[in-house]
Amino acid sequence: MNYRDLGLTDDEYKLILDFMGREPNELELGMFSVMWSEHCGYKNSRPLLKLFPTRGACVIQGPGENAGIIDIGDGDALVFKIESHNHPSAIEPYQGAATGVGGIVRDIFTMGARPIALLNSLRFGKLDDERVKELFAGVVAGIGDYGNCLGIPTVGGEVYFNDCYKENPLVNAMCIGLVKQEEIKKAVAGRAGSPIMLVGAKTGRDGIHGATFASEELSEESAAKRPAVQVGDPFMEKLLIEACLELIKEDLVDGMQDLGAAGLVSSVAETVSKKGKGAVIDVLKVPRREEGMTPYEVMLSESQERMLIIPKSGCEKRIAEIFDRWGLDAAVIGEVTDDGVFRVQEGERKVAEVPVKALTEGCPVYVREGRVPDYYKEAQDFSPEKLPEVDLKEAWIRLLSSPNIASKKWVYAQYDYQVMTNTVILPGHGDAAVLRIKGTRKGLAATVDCNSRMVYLDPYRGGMMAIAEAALNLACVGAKPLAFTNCLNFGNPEKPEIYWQLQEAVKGMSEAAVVLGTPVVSGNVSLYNESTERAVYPTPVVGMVGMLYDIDKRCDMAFKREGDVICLLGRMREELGGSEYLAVCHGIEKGKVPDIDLEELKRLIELILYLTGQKLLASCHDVSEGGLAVALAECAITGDIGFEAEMPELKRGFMFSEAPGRVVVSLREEKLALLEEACAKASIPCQVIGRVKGKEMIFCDRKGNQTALLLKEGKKLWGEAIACLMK
Amino acid sequence: MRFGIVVFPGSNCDADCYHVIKDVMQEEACYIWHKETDLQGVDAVILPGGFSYGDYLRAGAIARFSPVMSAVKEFAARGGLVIGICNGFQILLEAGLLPGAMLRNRSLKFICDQVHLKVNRTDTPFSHLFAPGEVVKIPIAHGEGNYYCPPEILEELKANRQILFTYCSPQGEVSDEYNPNGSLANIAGIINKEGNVLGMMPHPERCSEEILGGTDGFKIFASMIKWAKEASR
Amino acid sequence: MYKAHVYVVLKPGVLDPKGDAVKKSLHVMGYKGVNEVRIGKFIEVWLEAESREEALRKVEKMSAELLANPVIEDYRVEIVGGE
Amino acid sequence: MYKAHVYVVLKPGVLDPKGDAVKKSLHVMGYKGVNEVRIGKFIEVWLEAESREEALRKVEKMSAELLANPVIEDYRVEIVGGE
Ligand SMILES: Nc1ncnc2c1ncn2[C@@H]1O[C@H](COP(=O)(O)OP(=O)(O)O)[C@@H](O)[C@H]1O
Ligand SMILES: [Mg+2]
Repeated sequence: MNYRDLGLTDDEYKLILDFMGREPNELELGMFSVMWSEHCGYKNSRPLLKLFPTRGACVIQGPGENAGIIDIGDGDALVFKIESHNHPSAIEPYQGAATGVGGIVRDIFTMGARPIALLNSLRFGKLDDERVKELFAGVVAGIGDYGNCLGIPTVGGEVYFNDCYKENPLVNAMCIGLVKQEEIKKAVAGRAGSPIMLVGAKTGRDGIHGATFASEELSEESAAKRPAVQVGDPFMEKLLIEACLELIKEDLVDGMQDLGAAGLVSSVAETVSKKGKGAVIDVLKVPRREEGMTPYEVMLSESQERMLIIPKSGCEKRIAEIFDRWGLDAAVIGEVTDDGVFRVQEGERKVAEVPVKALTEGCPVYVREGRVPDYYKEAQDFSPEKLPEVDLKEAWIRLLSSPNIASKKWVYAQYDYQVMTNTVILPGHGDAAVLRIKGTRKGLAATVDCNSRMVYLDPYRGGMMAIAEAALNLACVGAKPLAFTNCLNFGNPEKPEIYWQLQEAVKGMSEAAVVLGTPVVSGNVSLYNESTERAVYPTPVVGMVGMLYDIDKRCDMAFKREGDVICLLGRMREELGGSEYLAVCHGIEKGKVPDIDLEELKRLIELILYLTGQKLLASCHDVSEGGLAVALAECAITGDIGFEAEMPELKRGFMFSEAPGRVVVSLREEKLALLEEACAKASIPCQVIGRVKGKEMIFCDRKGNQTALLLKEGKKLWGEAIACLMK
Repeated sequence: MRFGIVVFPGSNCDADCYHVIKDVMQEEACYIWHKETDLQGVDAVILPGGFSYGDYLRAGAIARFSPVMSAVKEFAARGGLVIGICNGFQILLEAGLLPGAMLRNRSLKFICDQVHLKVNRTDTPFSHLFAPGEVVKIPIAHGEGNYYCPPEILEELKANRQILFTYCSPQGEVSDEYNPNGSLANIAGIINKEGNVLGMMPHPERCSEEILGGTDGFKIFASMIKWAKEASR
Repeated sequence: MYKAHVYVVLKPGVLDPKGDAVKKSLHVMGYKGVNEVRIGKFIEVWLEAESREEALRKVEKMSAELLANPVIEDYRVEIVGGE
Repeated sequence: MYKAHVYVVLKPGVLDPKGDAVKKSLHVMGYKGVNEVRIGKFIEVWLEAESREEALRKVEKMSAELLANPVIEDYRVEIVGGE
């Protein structure tokens, strides 16, 4: 096999020769190729990731482990991470998405945490295409079936449709776990001579070179190259979760590591490399599903539902008992050594010998040059002023039934979001999911966000916006934003325009994260999301987690009572750049992305937390896709009660602007004075814009002009749009 | 009163049921591992929801061969209270403790939602705290909840008043429009002839606390507790 | 070792939501002439047995006990290879 | 009208969690001699066609397009009755 076929460059091959001091054999070359892939080695993204803030009072574990960890008080911690499974899902949507969930869940319980919530972020082409519908249906079913079987509630997510994802759907899954701080486990093996155990599914020829594959553009060839798609076994994973958490409760292991991309190669290397150790693995001892597997296949297999266990000295027997009780086979496949060398044996025969550090830290890093793409300037110069006027009611209707805005119930109804009986703000009811933490007064909130059209038009502002929206969403349910994880889904970074997108987006995200005090604790990078036609929109998905220290102070978005006052917190703004309105009503994806005043946003978040803390609000919802018109309609539809809102003027700018940093709240009239006082103190503009009332949704101006929609009609349009398209 | 919650490999509502009994109902609860043959002297048995053995082959098909199931059968035959929720219901069907079988939802999709149920009888151990004809709101979450039985069995179920819960509108109207999964006769839950074994697809443990948005499920557990306590007096 | 095929089909009269959905999709795809589709299981079992007859007996028994649900399904067993 | 049988099986080497679970439970039930179980689909299709050959061609095509997932499954078609 030629190194170029494995995705290695001439320079990289030279580097390998230096490390080895000789020509590598085929297996050794394979080991380098998977470890030095973008997916495992982050060779294009590492320098950029350094821009992210990673420190903060709550951070227990930042990036560098299987998942990040934050302190939530009382000795508890949350463990979370998001990960992509884009390429496998493009080929086999059901299994690709299912195994994506399986992978991220393993990253969480590997750290010793009980997985308690799943979220996902999905992107597809438009729903007028049969293949896209298949992908969408398959991915949603795959995510649902896997998580449902595990009994981990899928509590939140986002779904977008845009032509740029037609060939390259994005499937990102996030998992959150809860752990007692003293039970946290890291993937470190410190003791030479300790056995290395492999437990879970038998090893087959699944997804060999998945890691390399995930780092290449999708082409005709990749379909043929793929040996076999991984099939997920959620039942096996459920057994693994229970058994592994028992090992941790009984304190039986030194290290625990999941097997993901690059299989045994990566998990063994990562486990031993941190303490400068080595390892010897005998491939004959690896339980196999198929006959005649070569050492190459065994070492690089990406069979799912497997875990590596490094037992504490003397605990092997007890470990075997626990696995046996759960019906799992554990095999000792090798041991930790002291010499920093990764040795692979096939029985007596040595088949590979590579310095561990060469695989991990040896991975080259590329600092690339970005170039501003041509489309950027063109998009900036665009002005919506010249566009023809569209009837406001007509526009409103089209927005409510746009799949990007419409209810996602078709999706989340396939997810068990209530198992574990912790979910107190259900999907579709608030800007973020809220879960109680049993036995405490606390609750956690989580959300995933990214408006990739905005990121495409202006990666810097769009990146900021992703962080800003996530944080604001958490505040809207009454949770203090604490930290985030992210998945950078981009095109081919070797293209200067794409690298520029990546660089600018990370800068924008970092800047917002610094101001808001929300560090990154984990993440994942998925590059080369391109077909021969085009790259996806740059999509840096942000998964943010926050806390409610009193779960009774939570707030959802539904209007509650006839007569309540509706206020807009933040300025009335009219920018339409990058809006769903432009896309849906004019077929245009251009314009200046509205800016964000981060300091003001920070004050707004604190203000909302104060207001929810005082229980002043009946509902709270941020203004995002579709602008005020959609935000208010969502509050009304969810609460099943109408409204009348007065605009300075009835025009599209006011109704459909997606300028960030704005929130609509409703509250009892007698509390208005308190609200206004608090807003003044925070110097956040506050404006009474209407009232909750009746069975109609009405926008009017002072002159008596109206745009109105029956609540029932709005509910039908918004509620059934996706189901109708999927019929 | 002591509840035994059976744990099969793949059960995943076991901890939820434990929480409801222990923390909400303030009664005793214990887990019973599927390999056990002794029910530890419990007063009632819960077969919880989940995906026992992954629900591979058919939902509940493999679980019914677990050693514990013989003990559960004996317990039921002696008149002990047994409630199977969701996957637990499917297991009761496969084990023949209740008649019928489950098919895939007619939408072919897993459904997680809130539905309304009509309580058809209030003279059973599971429902005597409801008002006659009461409509309750309760969550469902299943992919195979489409109840089926041959026509003669359905007649029998009706004749013996074994259909305890039927899917209905918020106002109590029983019609196809309010049938979430295609179940025969809108069946959501049935009891055995003797009335001591209940199988239901909806999840009462998910609506037994105000914070979860409803407490209609509470009444089912409360009914069982009151019934058992009165019986033992 | 023997190899058995077990065919598990829904009993006549039992609704087959999946089969119906597939039929509909086939119609949409242009296969107008499809009148009915029923989806069952095709199970392959490899097992040790003393004789073909014993293999058949065993697989019949496991089908009745586990592989098919008599309330809704019928099954048929075939020994297709072995010894 | 013709009747076709379509046998859909997982490609060799593709994990079959269902088959594995069934095998394990057969062992527990005492069928120790069972070495492997693979679970596939058995699809019956009734359709109109001009001839047996056309029926076969049509069902082959719909199998490739819809009934089997070519990424992980193989299929075989048989015309078992008809005209
Ligand atoms: N975009 C990102 N932002 C922050 N941290 C990241 C990002 N991408 C990757 N990381 C971190 O780099 C480390 C390696 O990631 P990865 O290879 O995905 O882990 P795993 O092997 O567990 O899948 C992890 O700690 C991860 O959290
Ligand atoms: Mg990992």
